[in-house]
Amino acid sequence: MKKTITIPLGSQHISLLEPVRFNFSCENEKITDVDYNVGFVHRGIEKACTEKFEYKQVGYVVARVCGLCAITHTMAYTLGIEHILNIKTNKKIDYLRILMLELDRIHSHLLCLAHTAENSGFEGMFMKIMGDRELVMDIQEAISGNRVQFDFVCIGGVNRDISTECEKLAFTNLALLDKKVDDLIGKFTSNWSTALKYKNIGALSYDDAFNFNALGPLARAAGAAIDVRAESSILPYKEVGYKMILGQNGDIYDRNLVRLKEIKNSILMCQNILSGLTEGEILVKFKGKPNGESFTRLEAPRGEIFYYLNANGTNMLQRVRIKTPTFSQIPGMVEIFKGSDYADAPAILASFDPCMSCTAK
Amino acid sequence: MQEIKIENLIEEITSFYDPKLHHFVCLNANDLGENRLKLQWIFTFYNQEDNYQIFWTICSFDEVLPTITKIIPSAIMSEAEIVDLFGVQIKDIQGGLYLDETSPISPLRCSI
Amino acid sequence: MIKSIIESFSNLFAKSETINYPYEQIAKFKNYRGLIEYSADECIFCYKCEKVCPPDAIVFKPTKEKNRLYEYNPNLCIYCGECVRNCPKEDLALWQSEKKPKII
Amino acid sequence: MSIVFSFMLGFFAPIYGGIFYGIDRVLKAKMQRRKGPPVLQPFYDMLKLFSKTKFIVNAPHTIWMIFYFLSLWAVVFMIFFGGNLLYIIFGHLLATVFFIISGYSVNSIFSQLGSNRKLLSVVAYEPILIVNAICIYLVFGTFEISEILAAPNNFNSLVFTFLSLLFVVPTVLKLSPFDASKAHQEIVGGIEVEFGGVFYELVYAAKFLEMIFVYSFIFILASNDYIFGTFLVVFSFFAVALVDNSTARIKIDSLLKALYMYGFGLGIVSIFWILLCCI
Repeated sequence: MKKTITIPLGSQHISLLEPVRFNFSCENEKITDVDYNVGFVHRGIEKACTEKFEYKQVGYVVARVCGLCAITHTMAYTLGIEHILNIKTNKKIDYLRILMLELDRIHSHLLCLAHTAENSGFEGMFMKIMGDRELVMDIQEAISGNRVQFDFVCIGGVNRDISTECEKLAFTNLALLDKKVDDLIGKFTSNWSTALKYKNIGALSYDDAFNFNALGPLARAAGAAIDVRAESSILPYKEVGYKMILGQNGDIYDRNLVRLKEIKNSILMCQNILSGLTEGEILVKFKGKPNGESFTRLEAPRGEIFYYLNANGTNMLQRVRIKTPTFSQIPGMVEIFKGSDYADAPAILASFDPCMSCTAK
Repeated sequence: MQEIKIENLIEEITSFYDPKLHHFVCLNANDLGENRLKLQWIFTFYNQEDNYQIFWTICSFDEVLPTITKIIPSAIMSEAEIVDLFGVQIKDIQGGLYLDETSPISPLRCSI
Repeated sequence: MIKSIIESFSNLFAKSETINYPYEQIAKFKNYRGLIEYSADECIFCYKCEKVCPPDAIVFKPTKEKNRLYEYNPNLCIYCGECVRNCPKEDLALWQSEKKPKII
Repeated sequence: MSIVFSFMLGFFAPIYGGIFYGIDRVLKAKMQRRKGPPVLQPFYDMLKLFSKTKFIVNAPHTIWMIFYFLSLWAVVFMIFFGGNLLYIIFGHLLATVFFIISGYSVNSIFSQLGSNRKLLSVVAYEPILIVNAICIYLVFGTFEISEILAAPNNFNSLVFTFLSLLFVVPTVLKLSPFDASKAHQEIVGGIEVEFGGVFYELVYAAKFLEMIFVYSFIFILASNDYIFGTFLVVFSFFAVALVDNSTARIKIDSLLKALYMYGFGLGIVSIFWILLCCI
């Protein structure tokens, strides 16, 4: 007689935002083995970037890789192509770019927290966080004019300047959000049921974080100081008040706290940028066609994002390689699932903040 | 940048890679045409600014490449991807993670 | 848990955050990115907008006359505004309005 | 109560139960700062479910579920006719067992996991119900609901019974934190997952009957003081909704632990409290 049962999670399941399939082999709800399939949404974007679109348009194409970290994809591509074209941007452009990146991080982290709460059966918290998230979505909409696909960054600069009204709105909303995040930290730390659901569940040890190449909040919750923002000089993060936030145990509880504290740090950075914004051009003129290759790393809300670009002096790029955070973390995720309960699996999965359309591209 | 021979790949990476110091970003493949495939194993250093260590080699599509998943478990995704998208053969790595039977075969390969 | 209970209770008397959408309109922000509008009188037919448009939403159809016919598909448009930025006569020949596309 | 009135109450139980459920949903939406569905939403759902294709996974699956619904309805009739409390508890247990068997009769892994968990949660809450029935017997000297409802109010000695019943309500109604047997995000509703169309409507309506079943337990604690009884029901309704809104779902083993420790513990305390009150 077979001793294990197979529980499928996906490719369609209530707790999933995006299609991925995990097949859990369980012994009475205890997971012993995991099989995965991630390629349900392969759209051939790398191919389209090199064959259908010119290098000026690719920025808008790669934004469609993922809805949540759209701005990060465009930004990484733009920084890469600017490196090849040798464009030097001014301080104002850099600051506006960091502003949008950090606003993006705030809303992505809030979505992940909401999703984790929902997957552990905490509907009230889910609705609350999604309501709070509107504050930051409003800022982004006011600045860029679009709600989800911002299309804010273009080669040589940004598309729009920030108006005084937007600035005012951003300041009030960020101050409000700061208070709400403090409140959320209190609610996540002092709840009997979430403690049962999150503490020591789905833990990744410090050594495993390095062995499995964990990235982003997943690694930082385990205490591993892995953050591209600290390892890259491409954007002036240190000037605007970036601080590394680390957890200890690497369980869901720590991941939530790391995300909440990072939101606080991001709010601080946004406030610093908004108060220190100078006058200046928002677009740098450039000429010529790209020729050469570039490697760009950037910290997306979920972890490191990597772009390899190869151009050969024509309007078309020769190769675009996109490496997204979830892509390299899947073996680590599988390792975490082993040994935990199936009842925890949706919450653990949500706390990884996986992005399948990023992974399959 | 460091050029390596495909036969020495495992030794080179084993002697270089320390999980606590180096971060494996990805394995990148680039079809240069005329049956030449450029492979790049991209590493960075933790806590160092913009420091890349790239091992690269040029191989042909007929060769069976060795796998580095024994050393770096997370490389399996990159390797499975290039198996699917370029149609190269890597030892012990099966395709089908990104494409299925009805998809075009090795779409990122040059048609020349 | 107590904090959440107190908040849930106080929420009973708070105004709801959701909007009864089709009956109540959502407040739009200034400079909302809407439909691209075009004026044939001002256009100099450089076809730059057609060239830069990522999803090919703007197409100049060949006609028997000298100038081609401008065609815009709002369902393909991604509202990035790249065409407007590249237009030599920005705001006269091509501009971004705050209108929404019609729901068919 | 006249027989006709009791019969009407029992017969229309799925209807006004549906309205209670609608009110519950609006209340929960208000707690989450949403507008929520209209109060009559359960009936709009019903109309939609009636218009769907009648799809049966396999015959026993549906038949056991119909047994579940009918026996639950019978239990509700027994309550309104003032029947024996123990019979009512065991009748409800029988109905639940039908439901569990129905869950086991399909091949779907989610349905079977749901049955497993439902069985465990029954194991958790059934002793509490029985202990509380004993408490009610100790106070009123009878198990007959009609006699209990005629007896003078003696709520002081039933305080702990009431508290212990507050643990049973969310477990039977599958509300957070004790909703592991339904676990929407894990096992997609558990046993409910394989029903469709008209048959799902029966499962849906059974929820309203379960509501009437648990809240009638709370109502009879106030015996002949009907206004106080209504207050108790409304209070527990609010308390359960508030807790549902501010807790995450706990795992089935934590559920067992929590119910045995607090629910059953409070039941035992209640017995001693009643003995103390009698002295």
